[in-house]
Amino acid sequence: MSSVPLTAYLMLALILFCIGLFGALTKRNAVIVLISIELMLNAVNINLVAFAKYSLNPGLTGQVFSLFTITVAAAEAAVGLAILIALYRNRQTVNVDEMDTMKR
Amino acid sequence: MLQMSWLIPLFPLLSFILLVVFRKSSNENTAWIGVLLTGASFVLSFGAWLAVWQGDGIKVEGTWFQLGERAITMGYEVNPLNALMLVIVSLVSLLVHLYSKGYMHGDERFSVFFAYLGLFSFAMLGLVLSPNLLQLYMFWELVGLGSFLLIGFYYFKPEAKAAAKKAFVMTRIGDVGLFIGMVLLFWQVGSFEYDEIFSAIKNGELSQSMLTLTAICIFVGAIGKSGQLPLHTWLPDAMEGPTPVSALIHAATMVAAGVYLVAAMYPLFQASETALTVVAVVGGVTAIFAASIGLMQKDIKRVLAYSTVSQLGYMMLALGASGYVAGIFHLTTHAFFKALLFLAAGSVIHAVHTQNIEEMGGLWKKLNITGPLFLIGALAISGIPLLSGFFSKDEILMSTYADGKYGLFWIAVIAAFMTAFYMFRLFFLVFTGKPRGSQKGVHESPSVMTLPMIVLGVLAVVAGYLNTPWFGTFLTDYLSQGPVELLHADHHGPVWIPFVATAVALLGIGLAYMIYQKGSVSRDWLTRTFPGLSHVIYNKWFVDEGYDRTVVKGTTGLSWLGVWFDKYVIEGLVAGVVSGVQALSRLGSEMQNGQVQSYGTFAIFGLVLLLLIAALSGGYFS
Amino acid sequence: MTGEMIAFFLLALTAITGGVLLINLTNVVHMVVALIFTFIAIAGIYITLSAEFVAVVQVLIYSGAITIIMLFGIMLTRHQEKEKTAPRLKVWLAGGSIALFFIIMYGKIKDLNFGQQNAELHIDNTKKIGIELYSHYVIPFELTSVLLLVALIGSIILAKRDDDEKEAKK
Amino acid sequence: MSTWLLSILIFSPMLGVLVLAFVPSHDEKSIKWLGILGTLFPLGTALITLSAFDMSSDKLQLAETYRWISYEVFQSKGEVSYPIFYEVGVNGLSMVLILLTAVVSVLAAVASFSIKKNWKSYFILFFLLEMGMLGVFAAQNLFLFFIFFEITLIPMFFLIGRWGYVEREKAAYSFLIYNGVGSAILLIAFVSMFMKTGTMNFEKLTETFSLPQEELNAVFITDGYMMGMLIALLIAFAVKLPVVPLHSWMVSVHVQAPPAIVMIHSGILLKIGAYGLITFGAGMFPEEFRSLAFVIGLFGVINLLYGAFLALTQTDVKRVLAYSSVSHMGIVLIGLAALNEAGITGAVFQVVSHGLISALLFFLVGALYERAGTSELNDLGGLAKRMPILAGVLLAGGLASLGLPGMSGFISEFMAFLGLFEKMPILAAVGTLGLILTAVYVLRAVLAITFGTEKEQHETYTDLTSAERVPAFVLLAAIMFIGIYPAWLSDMLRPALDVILLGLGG
Repeated sequence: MSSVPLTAYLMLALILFCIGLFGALTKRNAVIVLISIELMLNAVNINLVAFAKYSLNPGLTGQVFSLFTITVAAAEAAVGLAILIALYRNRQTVNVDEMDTMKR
Repeated sequence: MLQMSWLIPLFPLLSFILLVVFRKSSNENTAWIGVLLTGASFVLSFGAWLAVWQGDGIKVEGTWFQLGERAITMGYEVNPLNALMLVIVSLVSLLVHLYSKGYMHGDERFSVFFAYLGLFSFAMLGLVLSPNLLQLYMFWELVGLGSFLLIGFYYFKPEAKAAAKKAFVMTRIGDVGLFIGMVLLFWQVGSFEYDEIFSAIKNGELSQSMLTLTAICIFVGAIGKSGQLPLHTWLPDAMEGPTPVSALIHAATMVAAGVYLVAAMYPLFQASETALTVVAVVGGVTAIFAASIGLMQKDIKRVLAYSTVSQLGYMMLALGASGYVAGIFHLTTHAFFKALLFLAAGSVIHAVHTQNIEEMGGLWKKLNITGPLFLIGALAISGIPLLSGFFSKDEILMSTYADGKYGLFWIAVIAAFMTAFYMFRLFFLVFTGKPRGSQKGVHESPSVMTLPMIVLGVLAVVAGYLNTPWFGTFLTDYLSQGPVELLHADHHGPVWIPFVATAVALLGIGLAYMIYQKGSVSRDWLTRTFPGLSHVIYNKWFVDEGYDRTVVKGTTGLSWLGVWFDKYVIEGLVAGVVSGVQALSRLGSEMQNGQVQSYGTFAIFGLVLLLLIAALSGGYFS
Repeated sequence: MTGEMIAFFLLALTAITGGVLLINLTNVVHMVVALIFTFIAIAGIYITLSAEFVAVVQVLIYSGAITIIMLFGIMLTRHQEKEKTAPRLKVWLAGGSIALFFIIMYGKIKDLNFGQQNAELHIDNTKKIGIELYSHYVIPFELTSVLLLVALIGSIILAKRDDDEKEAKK
Repeated sequence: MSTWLLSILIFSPMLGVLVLAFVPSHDEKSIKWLGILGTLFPLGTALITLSAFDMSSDKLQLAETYRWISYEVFQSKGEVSYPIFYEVGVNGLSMVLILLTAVVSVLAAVASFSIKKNWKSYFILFFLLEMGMLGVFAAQNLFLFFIFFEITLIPMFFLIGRWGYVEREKAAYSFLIYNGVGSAILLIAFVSMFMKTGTMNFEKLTETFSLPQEELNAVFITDGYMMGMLIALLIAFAVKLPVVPLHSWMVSVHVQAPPAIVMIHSGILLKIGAYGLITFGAGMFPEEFRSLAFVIGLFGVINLLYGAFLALTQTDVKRVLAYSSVSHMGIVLIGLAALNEAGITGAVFQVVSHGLISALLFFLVGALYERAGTSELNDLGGLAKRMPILAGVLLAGGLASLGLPGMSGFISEFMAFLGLFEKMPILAAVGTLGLILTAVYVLRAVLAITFGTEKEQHETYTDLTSAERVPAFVLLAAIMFIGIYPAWLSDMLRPALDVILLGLGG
């Protein structure tokens, strides 16, 4: 039974991860940055699920782990957005490059 | 008497120290300190000479410091050659001290002048007494210091400042040659001692090329000190110093030190035919070269200065042509008649307050002691028979001819003609004819000045009889007691040589008479006939200008290059490093911009670099 | 070429297209919409990987919840219609680094093959996950609930308008 | 007494600090006098040390050893203890330099009379500096040497930066950065040597490095390692000496620092470089040093000529002297490169002689600046009329600098060149060009100041005061004493140098 090789999934995950990373590093809108991070997490999930199917010890662990990841991602999105809104209320902007309070 | 000869240079040193202490004293009797102490030196020197004349000699040495197993020694030695030099130096020094008492009268720094004279005499006597090359070299430099101080005595005159500097630097160039020669000899022989060097040469411990090299290096020292070509230019400029100084240092003693050096190291030169030839050629060329410049100078002291250069060339020629005795003989006679000429010139200058011969004339009657004395000197230097110059010059010509250097012989003859001509040009222009400048209040110098001149005048006449074919060759016998083996002890050249020399001298005097006294030949006859040549000669063959354009400009150019290099390349490199560090730190602080994304970017960049290194080095992953 | 392969390629293409659009679009809302495609495509990928339950969760949480939250976030904040790009240097540095990262990783994973696969994964997938979660992973599972609670409370506190601040503004 | 003598000597300047601490900082007069007294005490101690010093012995003398710090390292062969001792001692070479330090410090303290502000902190730093210098020469292990070496840097930095001329801060930073880099290299080399050999003591290190090849290889000391260490040390001390092209900091310090400090700097601090080269370079790595001799000689000649050429066209007398220092330090290298008795003796003579001569010259330039407010050659001239003594001593100092016989400069130049002519005659012959150039630039500078026509504004200048004459004459007398009777110094040095020469196999 010939099927899609593991490499193909990994490659897809890699591409998505890179896109997410690029977005997270270069986009100025904080919301988009958050979304990009979600994309990166998704790419990792693909890897986890793919390894659940193709690996030396296949099993459900990968899938379960991806479920946890999704949960954490959801929590992260919620908190991230809350922080964003709090910040927006104080500084009237969502541009990441205007948030440089770390320097001060 | 000889045991006390170490005191000879110390008297003038004492004089120097005392006079420096009393430098502020306005009492001109301080001069007597110098005169008396130099007199004491002279007495001791004369005693030493007498002792040596009877075949005595002394050499005392002690360790100066220890260099490994070798002891560097210091001491003193009296041998025939340096005993003669001692007498000449201390005598001329004594006479000049005396003369200066009158000449420097009223000078603000009267005592300082005598202090410097004392310092110079100390150095010169020390030089002569040295038993080894190192000690000689040390005094050699100190002599240069004395010369420097005295040339620059009128420190406020820019010309004197330049001349003093030039004298020191030019002789220093020669000194470096001497230094190299001396050090090379030391490593070949293992000692600076004359004796050991000579015995090493005798035993053939040195290769021929090393002999030639060291001899020429040492001769370079002599070139510098004795104003030989091509390092002669400082000597005429040195005339900026007070005239007694010119008489003492730049006529009789220090400039003769070069000749003395070659004579003292004569066995070394004898061992190398090439070196001797170099000495002879340099001497011969200098003789005619300087004489030609002397023909057209207008400054009374400069004429004499070029004459000195020329006569020193004669001495070198003699030494180079194996005429050891002839060279020393001429040194002796020249010391007296040239010192006489300078002192007489000083007396003239003292009277008319100018050095330009165009502004003199008709002084014979007003200066009725100086005039005849100057005439004696001029006759002596021209080589008129029965005066000292005749015998010594004759001897030089003889030995040159006997040595087979015919080209140099004829050069010397022509130079003799020129000598006679320019000396009498000087004499006629200064003492005869009509006064050309204002000569108010011209009077003969005081007796304190004329007395030394009279002594020298007598010596200029009689010194020649030290070594004559008629009365006896006292000097030859005397010098042959020394360490130098006289190869051709007596040069019996052709009999016609004295006649040629006399004829040439008379011809020169006659021509000078025709031009400057009778006026039967126009004065600018030469200038008109050979305009190019005379222009070149008048400007001293453009040697100074040539040096200025090449060596001086070259050195300053190099210096500017160095400054440029220092400022732009080295400082630039430093500035480059500094700005590099600054740029790096600025970059670092800009990276710290407080934006999370930037930090993330750099973190990723670093991670990727690490991964790249790991991947390329085949590290963790493979 | 099997149907599975065709499905994979179509889904992968959709996912990547969505990602690329996320980078290239300028309107923020469009970006989020583009991302929904990606999320759904990823859910499809999960199905091809015999993970039906994860696929469903993916659709529910990502395409549903997270995207909606993000849209709310966009609407609650004011921002330029057009998304300006970041300074060039940073983009190039990030892009270059990521490209290099991609190449290195590609080199490492291109030949990765463990040679076996789990054929029984799709049978009773949801049931098995449920058993696993309540047996083997029960403590992490409970911890997750705590995490969600904390996130909930934290978000509310953060997003709630501060009373003191309000007074200060007056 | 004599067991503690050397430590007392090293820390004797601290007495001055202690006393000064109780003097109100506005009491200018007593601070200055206390400053001089405070340097006289080390001088006295140094003289006592000299009398206790046995000149004929080649052993380390007056040595003191106390256990100071130690730490344990666990290695395969068990616990190894690495003790660091407080070790001081003197040999002929360091005795001479200690004496030089004590003498120049007193004279510099006298020259410090012209300091205009903050006398108290000035003298406290001054004493610290003196302590550092004494310590550097007396230290017998790397650790102590390095500590004292660093102690000299910090006071020097402040002394330049606070009391210097217009661009003093720049000069101070440039001093600190160059020397900091030098110290860093030195520290790395020292630590590495300590780790390899387990000792810091000079004698033990020398012993270790002279072991046969097989034994060295057993402790992982290869030829390459020794060469690397030597080169590191050479670079570190080349900064200090300084060697072209690392000289630019020294020129700016010479120009910007107050004259009294330049006396110390040029007179002693530069000599630490020479001392280091002799003790560490030639003393510890003789084999490697010999193979580098030509390079060292070459750098020496470059230094000599480069400094001389640059001094030729400078218009500020301080710059002339600065470049002349560069030039004269070349002679030290030339002497060292010769690797024979004459050369190394010449190098040490040059160290002492240049210390005295440059102290004298900078003292005079300081006195001149005090009166004229300038050191530009173009603004000076004809000063021999109003200041005959200053002019005379300046001329004498200049002549000493150009190597006139009868002055110390001649002996050192003569011996250094004598040494080099045996080994590398052609290089030496090129170097003798420097002797001519030295004469040219020294006379140019000195004559431009003293000779020539007097300028109007000079008419009010006064000659050296009697307080100023003391240092000038003392230095001149010392210069002439060494020049006329060098055996005094060479006898003292010979045992110490013989040890080094034995190692060099020359």
